[in-house]
Amino acid sequence: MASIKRTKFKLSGEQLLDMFYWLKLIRAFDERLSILVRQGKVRSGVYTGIGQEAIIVGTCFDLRREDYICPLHRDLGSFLMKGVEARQMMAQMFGKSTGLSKGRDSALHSGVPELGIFGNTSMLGANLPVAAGLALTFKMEKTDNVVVAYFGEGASNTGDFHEGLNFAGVNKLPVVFVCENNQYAYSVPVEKSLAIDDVADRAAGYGFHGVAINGNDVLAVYQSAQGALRRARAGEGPTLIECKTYRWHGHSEHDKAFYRTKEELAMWKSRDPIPTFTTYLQQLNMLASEKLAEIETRVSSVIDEAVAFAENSPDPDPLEATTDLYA
Amino acid sequence: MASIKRTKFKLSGEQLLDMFYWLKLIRAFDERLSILVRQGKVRSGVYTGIGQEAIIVGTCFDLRREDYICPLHRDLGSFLMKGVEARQMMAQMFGKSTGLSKGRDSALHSGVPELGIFGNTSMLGANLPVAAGLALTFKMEKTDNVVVAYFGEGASNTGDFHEGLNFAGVNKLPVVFVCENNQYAYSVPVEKSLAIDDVADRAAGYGFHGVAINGNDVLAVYQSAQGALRRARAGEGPTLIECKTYRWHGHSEHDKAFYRTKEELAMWKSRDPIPTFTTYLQQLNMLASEKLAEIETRVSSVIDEAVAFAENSPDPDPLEATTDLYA
Amino acid sequence: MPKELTYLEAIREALVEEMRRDPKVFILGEDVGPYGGAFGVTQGIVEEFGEERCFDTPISESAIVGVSIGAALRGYRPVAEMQFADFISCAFDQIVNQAATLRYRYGGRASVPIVIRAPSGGNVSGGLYHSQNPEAWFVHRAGLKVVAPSTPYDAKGLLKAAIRDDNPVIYLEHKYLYRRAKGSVPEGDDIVPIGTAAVRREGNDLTLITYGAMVVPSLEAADRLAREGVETDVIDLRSLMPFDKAAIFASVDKTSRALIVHEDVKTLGIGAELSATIMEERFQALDAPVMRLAYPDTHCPFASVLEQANLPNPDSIADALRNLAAY
Amino acid sequence: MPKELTYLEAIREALVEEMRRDPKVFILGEDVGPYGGAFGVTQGIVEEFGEERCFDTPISESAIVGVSIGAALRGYRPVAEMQFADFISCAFDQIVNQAATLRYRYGGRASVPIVIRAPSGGNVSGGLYHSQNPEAWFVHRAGLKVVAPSTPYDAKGLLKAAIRDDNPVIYLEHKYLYRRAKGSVPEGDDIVPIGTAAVRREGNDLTLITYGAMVVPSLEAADRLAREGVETDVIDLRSLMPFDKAAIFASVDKTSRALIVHEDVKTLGIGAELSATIMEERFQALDAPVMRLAYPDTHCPFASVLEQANLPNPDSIADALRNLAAY
Ligand SMILES: Cc1ncc(C[n+]2csc(CCOP(=O)(O)OP(=O)(O)O)c2C)c(N)n1
Ligand SMILES: Cc1ncc(C[n+]2csc(CCOP(=O)(O)OP(=O)(O)O)c2C)c(N)n1
Ligand SMILES: [Mg+2]
Ligand SMILES: [Mg+2]
Repeated sequence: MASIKRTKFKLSGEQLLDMFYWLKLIRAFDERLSILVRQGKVRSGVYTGIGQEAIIVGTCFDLRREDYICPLHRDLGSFLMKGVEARQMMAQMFGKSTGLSKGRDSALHSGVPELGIFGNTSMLGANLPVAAGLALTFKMEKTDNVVVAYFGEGASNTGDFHEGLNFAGVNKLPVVFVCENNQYAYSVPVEKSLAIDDVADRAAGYGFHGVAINGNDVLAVYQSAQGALRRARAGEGPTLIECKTYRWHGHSEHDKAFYRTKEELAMWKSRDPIPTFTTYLQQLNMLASEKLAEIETRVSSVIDEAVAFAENSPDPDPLEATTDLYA
Repeated sequence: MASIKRTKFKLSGEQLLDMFYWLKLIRAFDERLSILVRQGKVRSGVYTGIGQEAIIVGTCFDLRREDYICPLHRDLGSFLMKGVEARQMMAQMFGKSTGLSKGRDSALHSGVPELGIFGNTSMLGANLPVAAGLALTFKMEKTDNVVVAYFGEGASNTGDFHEGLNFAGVNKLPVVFVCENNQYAYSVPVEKSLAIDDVADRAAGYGFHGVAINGNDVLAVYQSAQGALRRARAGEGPTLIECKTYRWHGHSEHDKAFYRTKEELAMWKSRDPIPTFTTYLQQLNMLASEKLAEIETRVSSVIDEAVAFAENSPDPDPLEATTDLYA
Repeated sequence: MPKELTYLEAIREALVEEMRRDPKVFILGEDVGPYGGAFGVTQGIVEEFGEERCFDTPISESAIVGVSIGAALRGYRPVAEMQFADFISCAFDQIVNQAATLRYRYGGRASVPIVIRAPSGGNVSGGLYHSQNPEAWFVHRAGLKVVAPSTPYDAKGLLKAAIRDDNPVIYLEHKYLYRRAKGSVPEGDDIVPIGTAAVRREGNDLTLITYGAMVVPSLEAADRLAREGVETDVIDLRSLMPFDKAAIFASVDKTSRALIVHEDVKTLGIGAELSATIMEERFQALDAPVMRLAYPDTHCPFASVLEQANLPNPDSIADALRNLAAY
Repeated sequence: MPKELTYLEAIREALVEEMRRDPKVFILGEDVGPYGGAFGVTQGIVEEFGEERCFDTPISESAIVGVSIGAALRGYRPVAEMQFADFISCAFDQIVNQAATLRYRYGGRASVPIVIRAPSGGNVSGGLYHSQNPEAWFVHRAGLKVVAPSTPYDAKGLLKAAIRDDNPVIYLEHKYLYRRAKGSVPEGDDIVPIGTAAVRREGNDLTLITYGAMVVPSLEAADRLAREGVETDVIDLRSLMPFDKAAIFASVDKTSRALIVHEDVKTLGIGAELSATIMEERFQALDAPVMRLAYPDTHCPFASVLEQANLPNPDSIADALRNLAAY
């Protein structure tokens, strides 16, 4: 089995700048959300992925519209990269009628079939059997589309994780399982919920390949994703990619996260995926200061426009409280 | 971590003959049950363990009364070795008032706390989190008692298997997980339900040791069980022992088992654990023909007496249909 | 032209005809493939449609339903089999959260056309875990439909309706009826619309509302009362969610007296909802309280004397009708 | 001497006092340890009792309950926390099959003294998966008890009763009340016996039966009707299984008119059972149909305009009382 970690890849300058844009946009979206929570404008328990953006960017970058993603609560960025407009995601978080769920949800529980996005319930791990089901249809249709499914290291302890990955392994389904190991499940450190160092080792129990990589390195994530996607599209079955990372904020915006030390936080902040990638681009002279400024302006205008759209969107019609239950 | 498979052990002649007795008794019990089903005297879906006896004998042989077992549907022999009288087990299978469940059950869903026997529901894998809970109390009490939990390779695909083994691994609990891999889950061959050769490999995902052994060799099973029990009693945590074996009869007595070839069945019957062990004893001159005859008479008298007891036991009182619901 | 079929054969015929009609229909579950299912319902289906469209799964009820949901999101119409309805509790979260809420949380942009076939009910010496009637849990959960046929005709017509329905449907097939219920079933598309009851017997004095395996004993009891000069409407609900209010009210308006009979336990069995609804909307019409005859609030024991003590039967139903008439 | 506590503090006080009283009582769940629980209920408990008796688990609801059952079988009294009641669906099988049936299948030889604490209910912008009211599922399942306190006094007294009860008890703590409900709570052992309701307000004209977070709006509605000259008995059930028939009948015998109000959905919510039971046993006493005001048969949306449209409130309750009085 070809090494996932040593997969060869080539990215054009344009693509690299695109990656940079996504990293910045996703970071900016979450940072704005955090402010909006403090301002009381977004009233749900927001789970930001600040510090984990490289995982979403690296794994979503090469996906097709037909491919399916199965994100979890911290993966708002994957909705954006898969084609949902920032304004609509913002409206969703505001619980406005213009959001994906018409205001019924202010999180990521709503999906977009035509964009290949599955919206899970809150139940951790419950997206993984569904991911297998989506992948099963790709296999039945003999297409080379794939499913990318996300979950935290904490969710890897649920029964659905086991049943979903085993089903995918037995049927050699085109799924890439992406574990975002950010060291904590809410307040519980990984050593209290798993007796192993690498969630990736669990893949061996399902008959497919698992790798643990630096999830804060967008190029490393992209490289492994390339290998896993290629194998999935070639009908060689699932791969589990465990991305070691860290969430900068609390579990939700309401969580002060006293359970971790400032040294630990500092260590991980020093591993911020964005500066690393910025340096890379600058060393290749791809990111002149005007270019950087241009991208940053573009990002903030997208976010500003999204917030304006969400704030100006109407609340849902109370009648929608009971509609859309049965087809 | 000391090798489980190379654990040193010593058994007296008396103990070896005892092992032989148990192999014969358990075999005889199941064979009689099979006849009783055909005679219409036992009316439930009986799941015999014929061909798998070495696993129960090898793993239960050294258990204390205080140790706990968590058997599954094919493990009737473990109830006998843990101290339930054959007559009471037979009454249980007949659904008589003198059975463990007062006639409410004619399978292994009833337990005996004072003998350290847990009776699971029918739900496969559901005994494994319970096994972890029992073991947790042994750890809390700082005793060196252990729990031995049984399950088939098919049950190793349930969510409860994953959650139960992970909990045991994280808390380093004194449990020995015994997988009886008899190649089939009802009609489904192992290759259709697992993408790996050895269920034992799954232990690595929970941070403990797993071994795959010949489950038809009572001494090999005993040896591995010795090592696993020693580790558990010493506070070194769980072990998963996968015993490769085969069930001679159908999934239940009603199953004709057309899904397997007679060649396969013949191959496994040639691996019958009892003759192998008989030869061993005879080579050591421990099993003179009188001795053998004596044991066989003892076995059949126990079984005959058990059947007589069960047949002569009264049916339950209809009033018992609704009692014992709440404490 | 119609032919005599058993209830089980009628279910199989519906599956086969729907699979021929719609290539998006497929079957998954434990032992449903080459083996043809624990009860033989899917026998011959692999031979005609191949394992691609009728395949065995690992023992993973939650994944069976989760995979079905994923496939449904891509336009397929999976028919998932629970080997026994009792094991549906292992798939509970995927059903009540993932499937039942999807359309609502998606803002109406998607639906989940899955059917979950579950062999339910007792009177077969199945004991606690092979006799359950889980309907009430699902009737209570918004977003699901629940049907429970009592005749071969309805078994076929309701399964076709369920497969063509765009919502998740729990299809409860009573295992006592599999080979005992026989009747004429027309070739081809006789759809029984979900939500319509059938009046099995007409009478002006009393209304008896029931379903599933309780229909036959109810009819016998009604015949006995007819000999005593009391004529009873016997309504077979067929659909439990939605249930046929119009048919119920029409009968109650005529008779002013209603008895509900079901095999599920009394407390919060569907009889509670029917009784409360009749009172709310037809209080003026009632000359007597709506009465319930149901399984006592306990579990299903194995021994016949115990199980028969719990099951409603023609005698107990006739007595209940007499009480109602005498009120 | 009594002191003012919030509902949340009262729950904590019950836990602490019971853990001091009985060394067999321990707490397990996600983030219940050093973090003190998602809502802070277990704050300070690790400090006093150590992680041995209040520990974090992996994200494995089924194992949390299964482990509790195992510990209970060895004489412990585990108090398991579901982080939100919504996730109890992931532990469903262990609760309704493993725990609920154990004593029955064991022939009365054992019992399962576990408490499952589950923060339930809405009106906190929790959306579909942080607002659920799962009581009806468990009230329906024989072998379980279900309680739902509405005041700090009952929160403490019922939790103590639940911990000392030898049966599995589902303890529903309404998260809306955690910090909003305040009241005087005596030091020490004021047990509130499971199965007893409390009359919160007396009146001879109408009976209103409710529980949990619906008690306060019900009382307000009753006060409004009092100003209109209509006096209402307001019964707070406190226990849902068993429920206090005597208290309900005593009131209905007096008023002849009853309204049931609950936050759970209407169809097969507990109101259905209460209504059916009142009719069965008190038909002669009724001058009007027992009426129900409940959450519509749908899911809990996030946006306030939507959630408020679904929740019963003083206005809708007062209107329902007026209808009942006018009938
Ligand atoms: C089945 C289930 N149990 C509990 C929760 C509550 N919960 C939400 S997020 C979370 C922690 C998740 O940790 P992890 O899977 O590592 O993802 P992370 O939040 O770290 O990204 C918990 C316990 C849930 N959503 N679902
Ligand atoms: C959760 C659950 N699903 C399905 C079943 C039905 N069932 C009973 S035994 C069995 C096969 C079990 O195979 P395995 O675990 O390998 O044990 P074996 O019977 O081979 O000893 C099945 C599917 C069950 N009892 N529990
Ligand atoms: Mg995490
Ligand atoms: Mg097997």
